[in-house]
Amino acid sequence: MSRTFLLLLQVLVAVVIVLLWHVASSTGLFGDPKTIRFFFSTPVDVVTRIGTWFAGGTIWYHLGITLLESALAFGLGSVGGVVIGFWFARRPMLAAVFDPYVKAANALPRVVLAPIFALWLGLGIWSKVALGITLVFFIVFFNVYQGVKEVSPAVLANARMLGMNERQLLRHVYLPSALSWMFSSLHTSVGFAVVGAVVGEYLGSSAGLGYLIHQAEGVFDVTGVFAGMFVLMAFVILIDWIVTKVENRLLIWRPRPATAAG
Amino acid sequence: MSRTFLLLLQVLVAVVIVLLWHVASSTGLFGDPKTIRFFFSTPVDVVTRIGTWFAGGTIWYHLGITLLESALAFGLGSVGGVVIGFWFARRPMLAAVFDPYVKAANALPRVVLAPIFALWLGLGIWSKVALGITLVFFIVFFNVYQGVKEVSPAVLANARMLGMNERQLLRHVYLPSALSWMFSSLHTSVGFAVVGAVVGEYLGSSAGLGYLIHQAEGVFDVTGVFAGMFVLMAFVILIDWIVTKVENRLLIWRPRPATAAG
Amino acid sequence: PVQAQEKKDVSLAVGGKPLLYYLPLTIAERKGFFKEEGLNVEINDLGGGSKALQALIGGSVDVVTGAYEHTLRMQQKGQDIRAVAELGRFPAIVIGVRKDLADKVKSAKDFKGLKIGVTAPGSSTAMMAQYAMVKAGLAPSDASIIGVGGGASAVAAVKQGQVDVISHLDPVIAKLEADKDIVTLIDTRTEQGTKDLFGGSNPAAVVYAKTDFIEKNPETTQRLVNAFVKALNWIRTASPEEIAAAVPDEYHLGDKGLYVAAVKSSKESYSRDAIVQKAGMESVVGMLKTLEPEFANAQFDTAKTFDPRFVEKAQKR
Amino acid sequence: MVRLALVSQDAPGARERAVMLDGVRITFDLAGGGTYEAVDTVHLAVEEHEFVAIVGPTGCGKSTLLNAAAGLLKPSAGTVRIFGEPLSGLNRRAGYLFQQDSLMPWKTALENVAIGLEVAGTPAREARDRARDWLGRVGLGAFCERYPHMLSGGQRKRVGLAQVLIRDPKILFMDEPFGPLDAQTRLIMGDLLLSLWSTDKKAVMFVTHDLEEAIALADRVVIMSAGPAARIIGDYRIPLARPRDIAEIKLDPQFHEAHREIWHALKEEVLKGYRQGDRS
Amino acid sequence: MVRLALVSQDAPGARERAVMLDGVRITFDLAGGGTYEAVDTVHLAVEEHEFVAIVGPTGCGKSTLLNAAAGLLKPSAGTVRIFGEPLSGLNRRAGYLFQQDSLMPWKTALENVAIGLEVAGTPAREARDRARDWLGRVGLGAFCERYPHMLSGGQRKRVGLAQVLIRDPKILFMDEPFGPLDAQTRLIMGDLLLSLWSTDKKAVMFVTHDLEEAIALADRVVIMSAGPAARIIGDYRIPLARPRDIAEIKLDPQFHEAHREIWHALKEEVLKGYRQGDRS
Ligand SMILES: Nc1ncnc2c1ncn2[C@@H]1O[C@H](COP(=O)(O)OP(=O)(O)OP(=O)(O)O)[C@@H](O)[C@H]1O
Ligand SMILES: Nc1ncnc2c1ncn2[C@@H]1O[C@H](COP(=O)(O)OP(=O)(O)OP(=O)(O)O)[C@@H](O)[C@H]1O
Ligand SMILES: [Mg+2]
Ligand SMILES: [Mg+2]
Repeated sequence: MSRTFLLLLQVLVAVVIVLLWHVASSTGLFGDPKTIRFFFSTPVDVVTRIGTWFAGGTIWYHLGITLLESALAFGLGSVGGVVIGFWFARRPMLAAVFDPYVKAANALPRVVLAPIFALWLGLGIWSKVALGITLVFFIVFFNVYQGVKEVSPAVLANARMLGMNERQLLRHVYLPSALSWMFSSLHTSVGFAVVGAVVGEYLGSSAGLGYLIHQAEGVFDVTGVFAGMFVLMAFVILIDWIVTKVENRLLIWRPRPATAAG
Repeated sequence: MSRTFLLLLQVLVAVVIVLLWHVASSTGLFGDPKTIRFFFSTPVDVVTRIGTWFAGGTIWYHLGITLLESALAFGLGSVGGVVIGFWFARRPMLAAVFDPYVKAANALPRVVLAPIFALWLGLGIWSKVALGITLVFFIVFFNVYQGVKEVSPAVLANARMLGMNERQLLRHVYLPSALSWMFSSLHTSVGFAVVGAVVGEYLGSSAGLGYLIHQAEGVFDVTGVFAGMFVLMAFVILIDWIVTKVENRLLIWRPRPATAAG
Repeated sequence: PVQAQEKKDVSLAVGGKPLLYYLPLTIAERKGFFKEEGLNVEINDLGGGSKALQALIGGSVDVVTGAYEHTLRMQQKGQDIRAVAELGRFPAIVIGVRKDLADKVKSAKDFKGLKIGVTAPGSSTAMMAQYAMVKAGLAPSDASIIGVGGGASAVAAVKQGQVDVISHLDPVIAKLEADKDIVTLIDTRTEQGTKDLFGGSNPAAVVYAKTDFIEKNPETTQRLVNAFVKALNWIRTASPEEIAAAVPDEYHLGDKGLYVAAVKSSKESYSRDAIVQKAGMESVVGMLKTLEPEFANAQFDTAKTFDPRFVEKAQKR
Repeated sequence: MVRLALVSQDAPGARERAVMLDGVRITFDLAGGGTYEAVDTVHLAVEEHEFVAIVGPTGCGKSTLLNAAAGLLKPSAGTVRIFGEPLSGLNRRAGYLFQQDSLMPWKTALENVAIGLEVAGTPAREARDRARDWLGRVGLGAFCERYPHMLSGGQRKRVGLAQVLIRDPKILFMDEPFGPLDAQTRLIMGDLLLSLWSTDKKAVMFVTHDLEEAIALADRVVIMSAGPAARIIGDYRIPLARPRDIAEIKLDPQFHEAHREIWHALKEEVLKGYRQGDRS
Repeated sequence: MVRLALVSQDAPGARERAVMLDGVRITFDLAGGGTYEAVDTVHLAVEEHEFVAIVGPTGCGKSTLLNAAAGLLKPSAGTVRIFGEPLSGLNRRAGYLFQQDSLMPWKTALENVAIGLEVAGTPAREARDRARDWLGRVGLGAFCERYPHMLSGGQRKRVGLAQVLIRDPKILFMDEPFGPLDAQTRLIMGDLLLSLWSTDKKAVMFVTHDLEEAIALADRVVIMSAGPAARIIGDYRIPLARPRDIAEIKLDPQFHEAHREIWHALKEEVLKGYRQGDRS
């Protein structure tokens, strides 16, 4: 399947969704259009709003803040998840002792944590970053932990017999072997990093996309809410695309579905 | 390491944490104890509150609601994630087309979605279940999707040569092979299911632990907030323990770290 | 003698800035009153009033625009917090009943067994609904209190019949009234409605800060209060249309007419002189004592909840 | 012994061809760009009820050829015909014993063997009974409940053998099936294979490094040249009588003659391949 | 040829023992509960600069024994001594070529070979140069940049061989190292191994199914009985002179005599093992 064709299909899906939305918000086909507009706005309004934002230029500032927060949350959270994941996987005793606490921590509603982060880290970007980290960390952690345990016993035994010490095993065996697990979790956590940042902003801040959305929500400005969400999504797709590029580069050694050259 | 010794260590960790908390909230060692109490309450108060709750018996009702919501979110979300994950993994075309949309959907801040779910599903348990599903689904989905792609090419080729059709491959090859990926994601998503339910309750409901926590928060009753969180955690540890049991049962075929019998 | 200004940058927290409840803040910001006073105010919008208070206690912000009731609650928790200016003299909360139940439910007496939608459990909307029930001879637990959130979800809850009664603020009320979805039973946006329920005024939004902060930064506090007093004065004299023009377009609820109508009905609730009246304080204390068992026998020192010096000085200019 | 002309099977009236590789070329894309031509224009026909052994230096393309015939690998050029029909997709009439471990690690030996019958619709109970019987035939009656990681290399291979044979396919591809087995077990397995093959018309393509084994078992021995661009450079018909006792057949002078001739041809190729591996 | 008394190496004044398995027993826990006694009380000593081949029926416990000697598996009873010291943890002085594929799939052939030097501190450039040289010696000079999945079975095995040999360990464990290689390549690899072994004092434990190979290469051939509870049932010193030309040695009458004797002993065992597999 060629790239253009694929792109075409992708665009088609978007067109269908927008069309449905448009029909729902302008005709009576799916219920009272006024009510639908009240809750979902209309595609034209949303696009116009996004246009105004970008034309006005203020959106860049908010986008920049959110981007920074998400990037920090993603970076710190995933590095933390990877490091602790490896550490736990290599220290079964430690893992066994802390296991229930990690699981419990993962179950804390992040919304409740927001005031505590604000207390410790202030209302600046760091409390949002912390919120993002609490989401990203666990996703990456559990996957890395499992990924390390999935290393092929034969490869591991061989590597040990080749004289690798714990650090070298990590670098040459565990890490590459767990990479696909890591990347799988990174795809999930890109989204969650942004969610964390936005929720943090939503719960208390003076800038960022979450702030914009919160402002809009309080005054029934659904157009603003949806415009904010679309900007957000576009921006996550972008980050995820970068992650995918890196992934393909690092996992070049994998067998692709077997076919010979044409 | 014996089970008792492990349990002892685990309890020790809890004791250390509680002790630190107690010292922080009753002496000036870590800053103004009044402020610390305002944000963290004290261990004694929290335990007393939990005691009162269970003695009074009303907590069971709230716990039951939250349990039901979490279980539904976990069940439906993970089944959905598994099914769609498999479906996408086996239909690369479909996956390629919808890929950006799935990623984008994963980036939607769930807090913003809450009103929409409330609109569609009312304020009963289902809007909370939906919120939980939006968290659980993506975590499971991405892992299953990756897990299916990680099937050993040799085993897959062999299974195909043995005459398996697509459905049989799924049952006998993809599913068992992706099981450890699935379970890894389930450990993460147990927590997230509960978070989804609680956040949903927090944003609008008349019962459940999230409701209790929110109510406590509204009147600055930190003791109530922490008591709620601890009950929540205890309860997640319980569900996770069940998941682990099931996992160990299903993954009995795995090589354990090589040692002969003593 | 003009004192030296201790602090130029002030960070302020508010729980839901676009709400009409906090209109004086938006006016002070948009009309440049903070700037005129030489202040650089960073406004942090938080998820709710209680979060704003937590931010203050935690030291993340210097001042808060929030409910007067907070100062009383904090007194019980040993946190010294004082109001320095009153922004709203009436709670501006409206209790309405769904249209199709209007002929059966005529007053708070009839709430027994109904579902009452409030912004959040434990919030002031919830407390007022319960207070109304207690005054009507019911117990606070006779109706079930359902948190429906602040925005569109509250509207949805009423439209879909998931709650029978709603205790809420503008703009949710304005929207529901405009769509003729509810019939108003108690309206504390007006003097009459507030008097009927509380027997007098009942301070709502105030500007408060830690006493520490006030003591250490009297001049900064003064300037802040000056700005708010200016804003209140401006609101008193402006027409609803002028107010609508002064706030950002996004605040217009997607429909300027609706916003103007909402401003019109709320206008009376904004403070006249920015002073919290003694009777109003007692009224809030009464409500707390009625609704919260743990406060039933508590001692409140209302004199320590409001510091009138700054307003008095501001009025003199 | 008859040295066959390459692709000599074009004569009309020949038995129906089970497998026909017609001008098959296989080129791999390399990860860093560039390609590697593994197999160059191979013509090879295997008739129904013919046992063809393929020998050749390591890395010449034997497994690749089997993969192409099994439909696991699309040739870059040429066609694969199975019973006369061009193959597209998987070769559903073949059983394939792979060179590398490919048992399902989550199934016990018994389940691994039974699965081929189960997916074809045999009731589970019957499939298990027959699988147990088959495991007995490959000498693993006591290892039914073992998961693959609890078996030795040779035991895994034999489970794989049972897994393939139990399905009774019309065409058998076997890639070094007896590699990790000791000489004695090899003989037993070879006997088993031959007896199955002879009671039923089966076409077999059998890759091995053991020339004696190839000659003892096969009707024809095909020799491949060293890669890259490996070709078939020899195709020998083995005139030994059937049924054969493969333990005793090595004493037959015809066996020795065949061995000597093929060995000579092969040796040259191997040395060539070895030197070639050194060039870039 | 000398048939050795079992554990005859207890004589004083013997060369230092590189590996000493002293009453080693190995029992596995089975998944469904129960245990399986794989190896029963084995005494085996390998001296410095001694080349010991181990043959035995499939599944008898050869790999298990090597795993124990390598420290990968803790014996249930008995001790393993390496140069006189009891082994605890990994045997750091040994190189081990595993029976199954165990290259790191994320490293190219070159990286796989170089890694053993790199982890020991050799500068990366030098390690790669030497690895390239080694890949040439095993006939894979042109395959340096290939990832393991792009190599044939025999090529992977040879990469594994280079990977182990490049580190120049004092003790070598090799589990069917030449299994997937053709006869000619086997000879070349055998020569390579012998020349390395003879220039340097190395103790070798070499598992193979090819008795000729075992006799051609080894100083001693050890025969194991069929499992369960496999034991060493034969220990033969091979009196052939060194250096040996392994391609020609098969013509030596002494070779034939050794072969016949050991073959006879082995055959019995295999048949026994085969029948045993059938019992539960
Ligand atoms: N995926 C691949 N990409 C590139 N080259 C490959 C790939 N698979 C195999 N090759 C090359 O094709 C050639 C033939 O490989 P094949 O596995 O068919 O050899 P073989 O004859 O089975 O060897 P052996 O006896 O060692 O198993 C080898 O040189 C190998 O390196
Ligand atoms: N993890 C395990 N659990 C239970 N039994 C095992 C395990 N590993 C090996 N065995 C059993 O121990 C015996 C010896 O296995 P081992 O792999 O040492 O055989 P081997 O002599 O190397 O055979 P082969 O020549 O086939 O490789 C076999 O019967 C095998 O089934
Ligand atoms: Mg091969
Ligand atoms: Mg073995």
